[in-house]
Amino acid sequence: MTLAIVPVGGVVASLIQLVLVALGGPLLVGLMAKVKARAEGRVGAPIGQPLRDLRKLLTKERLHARHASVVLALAPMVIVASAVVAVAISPLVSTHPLLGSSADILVIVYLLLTGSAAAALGGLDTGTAFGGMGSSRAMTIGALAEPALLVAVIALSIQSGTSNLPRIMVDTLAHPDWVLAPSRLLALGALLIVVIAETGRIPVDNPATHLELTMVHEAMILEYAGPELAMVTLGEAMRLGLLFSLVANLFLPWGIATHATALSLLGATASLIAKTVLVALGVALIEVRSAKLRLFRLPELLAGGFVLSVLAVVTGLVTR
Amino acid sequence: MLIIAILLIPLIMTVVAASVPWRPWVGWATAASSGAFLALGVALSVATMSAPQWALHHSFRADSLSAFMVIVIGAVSLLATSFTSRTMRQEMESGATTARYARHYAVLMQVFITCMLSAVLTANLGVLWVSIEATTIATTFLVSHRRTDAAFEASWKYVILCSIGIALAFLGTVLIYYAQLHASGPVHSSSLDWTSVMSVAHHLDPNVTRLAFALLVVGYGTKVGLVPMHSWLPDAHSQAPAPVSALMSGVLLSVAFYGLLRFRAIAVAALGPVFPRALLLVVGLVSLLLATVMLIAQRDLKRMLAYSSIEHMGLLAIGAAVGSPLAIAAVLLHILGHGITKAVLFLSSGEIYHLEGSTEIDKISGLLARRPTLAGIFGFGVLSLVALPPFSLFVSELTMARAEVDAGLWWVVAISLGCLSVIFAAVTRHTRQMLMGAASVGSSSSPLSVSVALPLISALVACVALGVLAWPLQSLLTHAAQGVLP
Amino acid sequence: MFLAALSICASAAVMAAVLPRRPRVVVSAALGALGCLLASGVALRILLTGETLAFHTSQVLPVTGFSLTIDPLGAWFILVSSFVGAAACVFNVGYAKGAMASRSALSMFMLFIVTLLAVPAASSVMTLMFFWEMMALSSWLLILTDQTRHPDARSAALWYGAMTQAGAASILLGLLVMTSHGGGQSFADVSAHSLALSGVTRSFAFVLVLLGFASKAGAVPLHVWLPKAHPEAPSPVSALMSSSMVAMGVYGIIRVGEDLLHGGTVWWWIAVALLGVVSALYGALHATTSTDLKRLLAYSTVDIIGLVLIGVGAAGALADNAQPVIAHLAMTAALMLVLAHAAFKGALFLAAGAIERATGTRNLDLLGGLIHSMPVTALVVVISAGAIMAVPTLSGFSSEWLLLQGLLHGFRVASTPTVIVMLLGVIALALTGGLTAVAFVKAFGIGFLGQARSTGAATARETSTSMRVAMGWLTIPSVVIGVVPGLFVPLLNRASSSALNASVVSPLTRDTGVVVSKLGGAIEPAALLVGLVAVMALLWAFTQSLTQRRARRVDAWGCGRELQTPRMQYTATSFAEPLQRVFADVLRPQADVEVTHVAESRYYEQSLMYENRIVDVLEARGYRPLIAVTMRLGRQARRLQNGSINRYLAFGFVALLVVLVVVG
Amino acid sequence: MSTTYIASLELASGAVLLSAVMTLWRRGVRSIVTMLSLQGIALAAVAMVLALHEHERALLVTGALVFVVKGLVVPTLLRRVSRLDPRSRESRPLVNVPASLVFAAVLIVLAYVVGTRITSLAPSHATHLAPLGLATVLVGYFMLVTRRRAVSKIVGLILVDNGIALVTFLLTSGVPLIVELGSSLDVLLVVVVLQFLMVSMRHHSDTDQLTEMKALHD
Repeated sequence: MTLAIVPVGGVVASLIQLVLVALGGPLLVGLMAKVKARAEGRVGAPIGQPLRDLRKLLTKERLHARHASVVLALAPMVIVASAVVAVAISPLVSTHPLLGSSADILVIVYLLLTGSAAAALGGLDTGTAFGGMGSSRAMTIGALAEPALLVAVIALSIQSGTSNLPRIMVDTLAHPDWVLAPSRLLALGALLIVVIAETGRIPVDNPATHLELTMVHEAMILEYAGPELAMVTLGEAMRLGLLFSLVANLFLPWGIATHATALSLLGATASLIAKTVLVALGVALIEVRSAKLRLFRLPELLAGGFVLSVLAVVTGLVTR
Repeated sequence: MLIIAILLIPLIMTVVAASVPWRPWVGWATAASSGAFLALGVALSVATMSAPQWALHHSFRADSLSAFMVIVIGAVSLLATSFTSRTMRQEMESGATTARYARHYAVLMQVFITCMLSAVLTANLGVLWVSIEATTIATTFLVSHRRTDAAFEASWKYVILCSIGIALAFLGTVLIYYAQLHASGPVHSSSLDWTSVMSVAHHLDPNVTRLAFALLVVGYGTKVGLVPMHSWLPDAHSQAPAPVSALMSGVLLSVAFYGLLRFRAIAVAALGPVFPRALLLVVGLVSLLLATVMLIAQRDLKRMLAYSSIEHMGLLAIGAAVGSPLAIAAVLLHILGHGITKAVLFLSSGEIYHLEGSTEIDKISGLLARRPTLAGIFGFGVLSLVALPPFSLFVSELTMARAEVDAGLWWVVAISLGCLSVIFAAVTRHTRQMLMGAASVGSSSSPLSVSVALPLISALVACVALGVLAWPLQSLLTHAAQGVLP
Repeated sequence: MFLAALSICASAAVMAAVLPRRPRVVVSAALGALGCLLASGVALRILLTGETLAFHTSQVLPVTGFSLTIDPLGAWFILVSSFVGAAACVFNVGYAKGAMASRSALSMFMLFIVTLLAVPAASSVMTLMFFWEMMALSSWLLILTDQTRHPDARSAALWYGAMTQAGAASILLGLLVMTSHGGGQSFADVSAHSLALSGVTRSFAFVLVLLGFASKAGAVPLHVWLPKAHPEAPSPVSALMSSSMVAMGVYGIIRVGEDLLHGGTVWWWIAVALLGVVSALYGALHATTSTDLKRLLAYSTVDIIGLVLIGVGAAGALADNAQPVIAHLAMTAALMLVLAHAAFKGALFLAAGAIERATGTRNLDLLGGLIHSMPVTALVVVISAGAIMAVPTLSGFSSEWLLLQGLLHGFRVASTPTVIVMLLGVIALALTGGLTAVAFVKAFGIGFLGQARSTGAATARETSTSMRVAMGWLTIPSVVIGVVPGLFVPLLNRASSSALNASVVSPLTRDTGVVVSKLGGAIEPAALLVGLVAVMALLWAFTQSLTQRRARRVDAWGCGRELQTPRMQYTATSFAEPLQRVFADVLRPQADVEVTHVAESRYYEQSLMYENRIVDVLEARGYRPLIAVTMRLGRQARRLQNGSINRYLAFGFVALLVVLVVVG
Repeated sequence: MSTTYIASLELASGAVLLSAVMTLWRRGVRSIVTMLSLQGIALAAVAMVLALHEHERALLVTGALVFVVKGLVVPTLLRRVSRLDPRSRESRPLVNVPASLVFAAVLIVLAYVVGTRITSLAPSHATHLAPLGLATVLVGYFMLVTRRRAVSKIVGLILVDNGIALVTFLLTSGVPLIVELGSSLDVLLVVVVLQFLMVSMRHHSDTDQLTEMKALHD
């Protein structure tokens, strides 16, 4: 039974994944900022800058808005916790992470959705105009992006007939020809759009803006400060890391450890880093080459992503 | 003996009411007499379970169907006559009537009831016709009781239309008699007795019987309130005093329908089921459709109730068209349920009229806030009328529908259920207009007196009991249905 | 035993009618809750043992007789009704005031509960129709409870009454068509004879029945009454209507299609699933843009029932494609979702009632900040909204996951139409997931967070104990089904086998989580919950360890704005505005902007009025014209009876001539 | 005997129909009532002739009754009404007189067609004349439909009734006496009722509303 929970190996694999994503997520953000800066002819901040920001934020004082409730304090924890659990059970380094049997498409997508919802509630909790605006926009984008994500991943699951992510990867490893199947390529296109939307990159959102009319995510977390802001930022970075590495692994699973030996885990770690950095570079290039879309043009993009994913499923059903 | 007693009670009461000047106790006495013959009717129904009863040298005959009709007449007239004193007092207070006309009213009510009783108890189809025709004369004066222009107009239309209709029924009866005289069968009989006609029914000439039955359907259909001769009904019902409307709508229509049921049995025996079924179906469906469209934008409360009577008579005709034992049993249950319900509604609408001075639907509102008991009675009456459970009309309509589908007439059920849905929406919309809404300023909220509320509430409770419990009527209904099966 | 439960509830109705005001509420609630619990017990025993209870008497209901039979399928729905019924009874103790505490309203309420328990048990056409119509009647009258204060209730009741009657007529006709060739009208007879009917007849009957039941279940486009009627009813009634009564529609479809008609043909179920897809999307979309809290919940009911219908339709289609195991899976998902929905929607409606009692409004645009004044209600709403948003480890998630499993595995069927329906189901599931999240983030975020937007919201206080207990009771399934769905697997297996009329080896194995054996799917919500809680605890400890001080309260920054009033917050309308724009073609919002300028200059505005309405486009385009045509017909028909006696006589004369020509 | 019987039967029956058509033709109330009276007498003659031919004592009684009621009493009542209301000429019928007569002809043909189906059951001299009665019914009904005045309505009703009586006599030589008695009394009563109504209405309201009673409608 390949799906059996392998306690020791699984725990190790999950821990590796957690550490990789928790550190790697912010580093990826830094990397992408660096790439953008270079492309624009600037030097840019060091790649490790996001990590330094996080450390600095952790030492700051905790500030709560006057009308805020316990939600404001809980939301960052939910964001991080949902990301942590999602990362821990996803097949990133090993196909047998802790609770890998539950690493279902729906679990991952809805864990991410839970995080988004928590963030949106956090934005609404302070009772300011900007928080509500950010929440509203973020939820709108999420409402359109999550379905596309779900359907795109389902497109990948058709050949193996399961919605369990580790099993999809195992099956893909066994059938290398699946990788170039048209449905997979369509799904890849859809997933890239979704990932950009989910992680708030240009052209969907500009992580660097504080211009009130354009910001989405930044508006939502405007009232956060100190350790809580650190958690929100970390959570977002982890989501980004998770999505990038999942996309990489779903399309190119090679290198992932199918056995819990130290060597294979090491190799898997290295290959994961390489694959994910590739994806990040790709996304960064897209960011460089495009301008942010108007908010109300976004649905067109996301609808495009959704249609792509549906097409992927249909193609998958036709060609199986 | 029972039959004679049943006929004598209202007859004696007629004489009493005619011979003494109007006093409120006369009203109560009429109610008591209704109660008395209702009780005798129950006894009669028990007696007829074993064999039909005869009286006065075979002039009167009662089978279970007659007994059942006596119960219907008794129940509704008990309700209606228990309002006699009250209605007369109200009308005298408002100057609408005098003691003299109150006396007329009491006498005519008794004549009316006696005629109906004799219609269902007579053995002779000719006398059945005479009795039903006689009800026309009695009720004409009752309709014009208020002596307003509108009341005269209504009773004028009523008497003209009903006379012409019932004349056609007479022609039909004559033709049946003619066919009976020349029946080809082994038995010869020359009286219009139900039993003797039935004994040769299989040998009646089809051509003559067909025409006769068609004339009878149009003719008695006039009194039943079936299209195309229904037009008197809304006018007469809206102008008559509430208890009269209650009696007319509650039982007079059904008594005429009883005549149709009898003749249907003859026609089915002579012609086979197809022609009577087709004819009754057409008439019933057209009545139902007409009632539906007329109810949609109805503006008058009592006219609404009148059209609802046409609707229910249409349903009865459709049920009779099927003619299976199940259908007839349901038809009979429907007759009783409709009679009681309609009586309750007309009587409570009389109270509403007394309160509001109008029966225009748009002019009445917020009754529930002002007169909770009266509005509640009316509201539940409407619920019963639109055949919601636990009221008995629900069971009877469902059973009729079942019998109709069993007979392969699912399309008829589809049409009638469609009509009933529209009627439901229309009637509840009108009722909502009257019952709901805030109480208007300065309106009083005095409670309804017990003498009014008690009969109406117990009538509704009776409807519920009939709808939920099987034992009081089950065997009587099936037995009575056997009586009009060919 | 079940009869005892029914009679206890019925006696509650009687008590409510006779007792004086104060004890009336408490006694009827106690009896009602007791009856419901008893019924729950009976249902549970049947689900555990698989036995079937039957009862028949010919002394009740004239001419037709009265029969009750409870099989596991019925028992599941009785469980749903009785569980919510008990909560509604308890809630009503605190809630009943004014009109809702009147004799008539209370006894109708208890009667409503009786019928909800009895409908799944009825086992003959007449018995079913009796209780079905009683259910319609009692709920219909209950909507009118507060009609003096809420004029909208009258129009809502009219819509509901008309549609439910038309639906009942359709159901009745369909059932009668089924009985017409089989002899008896008991379900056993119908089931035994239905295969002898011709295919066309069976399809005709099913379509009729489907129309009626789908209308009760609130399937688009037969849903228009639902968003009107559910909000207008008193909250305990709304809770029952939205959780149990709509489930009766689902029950009817399963009972007739699978049991009485033995599964029929594939396209029936494809039609059911398509209804589900349309309902789910339409409901979810309208839920996101509703600002009336109860209307939002009502549309969300349309959404969730859509998902249930997708499951039922998928199950039927798969069973007809000779995939009994996957069919079982889909049916199980649908049934689980019914229970989950009943609990969380019941809780949310009760909470909406609590909010309405506390603030005097249910308009989200006037609420805000309630989490401070009503923490328990807020917790209930968070849990239930989380369940409805399918947050992992809550009930909605477990159910939707099962549904997705069923649909995904349905892909392996060869028949193209079925696969397309599965695909549409998956798409609907995905899209509604996102939209539902928006709707309920909005509902909780705008209603409970931020600052109060009206004095009513500012002065709100927590509700009474009985109301809190009832709401808490209804959150139990949301958590239990979510965390240990495996507990329900044996019960669901029985109900689902009974529903599909087939005893297959269930693909579901019992565990703390749910494992779909052989099909390669599993979730362990309990473990996920442990993980989530552990991480959160660690994070909490970590943040506490950074500084010893509590968080300092400061004014919100708001990009440096000095003045920040509650009026500057995003409202429910503005929150949903982006989505409303995205889906403008479907929603067709109507917006009016009225600008009044000051007299001196056109460049300065004195006042600005903005009004945004979303009417149900299906109602406006589909139903209104129909009503207009009917009304016109009614008005024109009046000319028939114009008062002329000559015309009346002519009617008869023409009839006479026709008779003579035809007959003579 | 036989030819006399046939001739007198045909003459009397024809007179019934003829007087019905005449009422359609005439406009003055007085002449219409005269026609009605003639019709009643002819009807009584039919009954008498049949009674003599078939030796039916009951029918003889009926004939006498018909003579009294329809030949004398009813016309007298109607004359009293018409004296009350001298203006009651049928001045503007819904269908004008020539067209009415043409239509009456059509109705008579229809009655004949239908009638033959009935008479074929028991062909005899008497039954062969039954279509005349049917035609009278139709003409009477036609009068009811097309004439506006109240008196005309009563006349139409009586015509229908006479027609039915004619059919009854010719087809069956009379229904059982009790029925016949009842029906005759009923007709009388109806006329009385109608008269009462007319008189009360006239007393009640000044204007002559009888022609256009359209207060009650939907």
